[in-house]
Amino acid sequence: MKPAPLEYLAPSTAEEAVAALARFDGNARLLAGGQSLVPLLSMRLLRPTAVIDINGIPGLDRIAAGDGVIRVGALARYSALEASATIHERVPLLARAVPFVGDRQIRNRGTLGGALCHADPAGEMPLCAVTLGARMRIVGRTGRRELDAEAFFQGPYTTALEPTEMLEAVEFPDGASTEAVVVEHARRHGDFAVVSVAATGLPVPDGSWRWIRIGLGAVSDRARYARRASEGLAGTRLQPADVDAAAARCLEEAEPASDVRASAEYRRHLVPILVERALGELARRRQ
Amino acid sequence: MDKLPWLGASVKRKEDDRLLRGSGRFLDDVEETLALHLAIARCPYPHARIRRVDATRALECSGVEAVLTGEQVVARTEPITVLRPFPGSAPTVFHGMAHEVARYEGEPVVAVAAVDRYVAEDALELVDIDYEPLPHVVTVEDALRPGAPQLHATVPSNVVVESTVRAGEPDRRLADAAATVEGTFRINRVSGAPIETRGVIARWVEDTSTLELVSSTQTPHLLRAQLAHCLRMDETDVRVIAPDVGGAFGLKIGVYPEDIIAALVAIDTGRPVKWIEDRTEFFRGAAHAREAVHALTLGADGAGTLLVLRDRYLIDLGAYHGPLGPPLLTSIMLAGPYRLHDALIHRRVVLTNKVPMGAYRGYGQAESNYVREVLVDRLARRLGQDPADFRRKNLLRPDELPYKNVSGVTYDSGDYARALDLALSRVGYETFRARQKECRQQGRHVGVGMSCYVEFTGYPSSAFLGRTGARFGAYESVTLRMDRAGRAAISTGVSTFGQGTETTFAQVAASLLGLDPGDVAIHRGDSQGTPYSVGGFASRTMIAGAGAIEKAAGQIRDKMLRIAGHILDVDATALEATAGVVRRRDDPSVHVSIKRVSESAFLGHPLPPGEDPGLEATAYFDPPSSAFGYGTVVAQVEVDPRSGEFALQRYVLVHDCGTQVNPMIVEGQVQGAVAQGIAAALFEELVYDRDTGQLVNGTMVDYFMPTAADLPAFELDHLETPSPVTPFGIKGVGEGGTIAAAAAITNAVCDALAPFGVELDRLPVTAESIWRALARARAKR
Amino acid sequence: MQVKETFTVSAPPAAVWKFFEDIERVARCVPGVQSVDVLGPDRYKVLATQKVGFISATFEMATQIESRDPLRSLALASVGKSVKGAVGNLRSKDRVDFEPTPEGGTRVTLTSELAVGGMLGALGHKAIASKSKEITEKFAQALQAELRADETGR
Amino acid sequence: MSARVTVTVRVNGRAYERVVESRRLLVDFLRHELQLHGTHVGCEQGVCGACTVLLDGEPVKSCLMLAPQAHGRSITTVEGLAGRSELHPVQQAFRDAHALQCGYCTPGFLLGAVALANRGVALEGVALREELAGNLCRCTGYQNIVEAIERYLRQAAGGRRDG
Repeated sequence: MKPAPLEYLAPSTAEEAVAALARFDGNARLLAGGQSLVPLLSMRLLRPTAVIDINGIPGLDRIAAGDGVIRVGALARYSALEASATIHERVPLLARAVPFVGDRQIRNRGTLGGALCHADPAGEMPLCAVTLGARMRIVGRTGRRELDAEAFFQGPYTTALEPTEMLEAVEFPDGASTEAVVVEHARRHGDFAVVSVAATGLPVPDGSWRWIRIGLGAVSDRARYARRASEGLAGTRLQPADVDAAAARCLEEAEPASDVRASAEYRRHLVPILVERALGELARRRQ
Repeated sequence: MDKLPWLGASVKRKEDDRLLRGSGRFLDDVEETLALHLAIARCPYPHARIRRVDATRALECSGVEAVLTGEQVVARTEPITVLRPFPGSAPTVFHGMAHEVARYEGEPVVAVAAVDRYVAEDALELVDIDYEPLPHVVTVEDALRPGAPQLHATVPSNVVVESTVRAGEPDRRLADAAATVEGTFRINRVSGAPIETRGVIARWVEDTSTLELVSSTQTPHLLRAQLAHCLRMDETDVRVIAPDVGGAFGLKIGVYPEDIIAALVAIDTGRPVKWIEDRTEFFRGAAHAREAVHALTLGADGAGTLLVLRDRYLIDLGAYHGPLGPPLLTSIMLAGPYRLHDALIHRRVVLTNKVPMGAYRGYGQAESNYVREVLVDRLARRLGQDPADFRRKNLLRPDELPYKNVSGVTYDSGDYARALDLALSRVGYETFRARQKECRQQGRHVGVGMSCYVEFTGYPSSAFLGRTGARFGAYESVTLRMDRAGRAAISTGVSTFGQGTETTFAQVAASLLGLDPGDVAIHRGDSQGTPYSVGGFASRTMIAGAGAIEKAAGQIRDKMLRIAGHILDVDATALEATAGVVRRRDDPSVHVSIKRVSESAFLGHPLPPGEDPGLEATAYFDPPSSAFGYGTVVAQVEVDPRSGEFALQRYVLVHDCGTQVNPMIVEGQVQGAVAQGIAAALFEELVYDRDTGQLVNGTMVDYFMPTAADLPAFELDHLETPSPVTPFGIKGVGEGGTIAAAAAITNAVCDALAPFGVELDRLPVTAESIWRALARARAKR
Repeated sequence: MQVKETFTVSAPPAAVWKFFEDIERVARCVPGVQSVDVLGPDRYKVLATQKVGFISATFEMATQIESRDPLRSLALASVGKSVKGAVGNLRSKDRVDFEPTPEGGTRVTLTSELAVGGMLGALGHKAIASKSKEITEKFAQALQAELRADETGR
Repeated sequence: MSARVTVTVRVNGRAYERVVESRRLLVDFLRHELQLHGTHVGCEQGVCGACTVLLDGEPVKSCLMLAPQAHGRSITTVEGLAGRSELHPVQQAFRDAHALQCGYCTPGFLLGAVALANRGVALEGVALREELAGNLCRCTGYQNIVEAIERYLRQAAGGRRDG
């Protein structure tokens, strides 16, 4: 199928982009990487009046460190994240998650901001954002605001963005010495996760762990930070009992649905298995 | 001298150069000036009454030139014929477009022709169609329930045909059997899913009042015959051209509704009309395949001799007979490569509100192999025998061939047990059991599974097909013509869709004419200028095509020798054609080039007295018998019994397709078929929602075709037993690789999980299905 | 997919039935309904917008009352396609059953069978299931509110 | 701001300028505006990779871009690989390894492989298979494609070292 008629705009600043959104009164869509948007246009599941291409906005793809955060522009492509030493060293979870996304071509075009705004409950980028407690920097008609990742995702493919707002950048805490793991079960390579688990934490010389955070993907209507499970692991040495308890708590936080990839029951079955796998891998990483 | 120098040579493919450069010519690469592009409104419901169609607003759109409705199509055309119906089938009237009632989601209802596909799709949104959804049924079990929605007035029970094959005394054998096992198996609905979808361009040629159809098809001549019938035209007034075809796999056989639609719009508008299937249409319009439910029973005596097979199965036909019809080979090949005299096979072909079923590589054979080989393993386990030993004992021996199986077809040749032993030795089966035990002690669950197959390739004869109600013959044909430069050209109605026919046909002709394959051009896939042809399917092209080439080339070669004899003043019987020359067999220094001989033939002089000019022959070859390929797959897996996740660690296939014309191409065919076998076994399934009757995963995003990263490297080996019943001993090879995959992997998983007593009985095999089977097995204990 | 919702109101079946005779008013209790036009006896044109995630669609539907069993049940059938937003088709069969309660009130059972056709239905399969549950729940709540308003107003 | 836009683009080293509807997919632009039919359409859903082209040297799926997005960019399609007579080394490797059958998916794989060579990545085995996961092939079972690309990448790396 082919897209319905649309107008094409290529603003050169975020402000222009936001103004254009307002002008079309909610009937325009921002085009970042386009890897989810364009097929939806082609299938005519979206028929916007206009598409606002933000790829020409300078600096929107910048990756920069400072003030205890790593700030990643919304237009940073997966391939840029893959290639970035800053990301590998200081947001290692993102680096580990990116290879699970789509395929080479998708990663060459797809963007961090696009994936976050698409808010796929099985997406790796929302998973990383909630797991790391990222801050979303949003620009609107009247100025800028910030939101926690957890508040940003509001449901399946639904975010807190107003129709005239745009995600400008994402700030991840500078996790220079943390370890990170992503494990997934998928039906085929690069496919949407049936269940995904992200885990990150700081190994302390005394053998314990600090700041362990676990995230769950594809088991809820949005990416989930497993708060209770994570908080329960304060100071853990990741002994089996702690791991089991965390896995059990993660299961409590999962409310999966059935779809063509897997049933809800099987997703529930996988949650503790993958959490154990992720924490086991995390424990191995300190060696 | 080697008599057939190019037979058995891995000649690089003639097709490759253009395809590698991107200068192949696929359907959508054919650009016509002033073409109209079709977009088709398809019924969004599984079953609906079409109360009203109003295309007024669509016709008013700028750029829209024509609209075609089901009412017009039904009035102006005949229903689609069925090439190979199940004998005794009730008819299901299937037109190019639905009128009054649509019976599957995706059935064409209205077509809009516009200057461009984008505009046509815009206009489609303005077509008003008033649907009244009707009750639907999307499983065979539901279709058989009393009071089930009825699809066709001609088929009150939703069963288009029910029939039984009986051999020997199955009931008595079942009563006598020391051990019997039963299983109910569900085979998934899948798609051949070529990367190029279907497509068609129709042109009305005013001067000659003829229709030209360019179509991405495997069977130009059969498509022409079916299309002419639908359009109430003479076959000779229709020309069908197949360009390069981007994969077909059985799905592109015969006429489809869109061929008819495009033709009608072309006739109405006088302009070329193009329709390119998009992928969302593809999953709702191109043939689906394989879906069936089998209730199979096997019985053996206490020593492990297979005694009897009983199968009751249901084929899910979808809403109509498609252009080809449901698979007949399922029952014909149920007995497989085993010695078996007693069988009862009861089959029903059932209607559901789904896309009509068609062929997919391994048509019917993949289905019967899966159910039989999985149950053979269970039977061996029941008897406490090793599955390899059990098979070896029951496999037909070379000295028992030819052997007529319980369904009446005759296996020609081969050494079935040798293929099994070779495959087993590749995975070190002798020591595997010990390793398996060690692994289990370490908590690792590895397993090996095997699956033996025998494969029906080609058709036995046109007479055989006639007896079973087919509307086509078993033959193939070529016109072979030399030119003045001494090169040859073959005209064949077979189209090219990846199987390497251009190369292998050239190899056969070159071998017989004393030429280099590079000197043999292939003109293919055009019904005009090629003799009547059947087409490329059923692993038949090479067998039947080689026979036709042999006959035509024989005639030409004899004439070349006579002309050369005249030129050289040597008796023709003393000459041979080889390496570009005709020469004395006993004195190669006496020779004349084939170029010179050809020149004489086309100049008309010098020629022997009474000899006609020209070097051209047309030949038809009707194979007297089918050839049966065979082989064994051995798969090795490791399974995580907690999650059900598994890894396919090794995949070994040993096969025999008789004489190999081009071993490189044979290997490629087998690898590709293996990948499709594994795809259907582990990944793919077209899922319908029972409540809404809709296909829930009709996109490439949700239909899980495996990527390179999802498949292991395959380990292939082959035997080469020339068939005694075909030209050059060739057996077909296109399909074999698909046949044994599902059973081998299923058996490997069950073997790995034998301590849990796991039995798998549905496809695809997924981590979740294994987890569920584990849960069932645990509950049983 | 089928969705079922049951609730009880204190008004007797006769009063509830009377309310349901006014289809336009009933239709306005369905979330997303923008307009209801009378096409003929028991035939209506309904315009409604629904949003699931980033996809929204406005459907134009022909709704017909299929059967009436006074004081006991009412059955409606709707078929339509989207006129704005995502391309798609929609059909629903809705049934309302009324049962007197021992306390003199009415137990109302809504049964909705919804199918969305085309790519929208296929892609949004799961989301639509939860959406239709949500719509039915909200419809039930709105009906209760209207019926109770009638009661208190009387 | 318009439903039609001017697209100026370099394809295989040659400059083109066309006015097109802004909704036109890049793959349709290449195939039907520029008549470069070597780039194929397999799904328009961003899965099969048959429409892969190089955008400023990196493989992308041209069914996932609107034509105006290519404005000012440089694109390589399969037509840009070989000279008039000689095949490009990756094409030769495919021919030698029998890495194509129907040939429909082939251009996408070729361009992906060329991009790998340009990046100087000599992948093999599983890692290479994962790198190729954005291209579906239905004919070959991938084995010969993997072999052909392994061979080509080794050769390309060797060539660089020697050069």
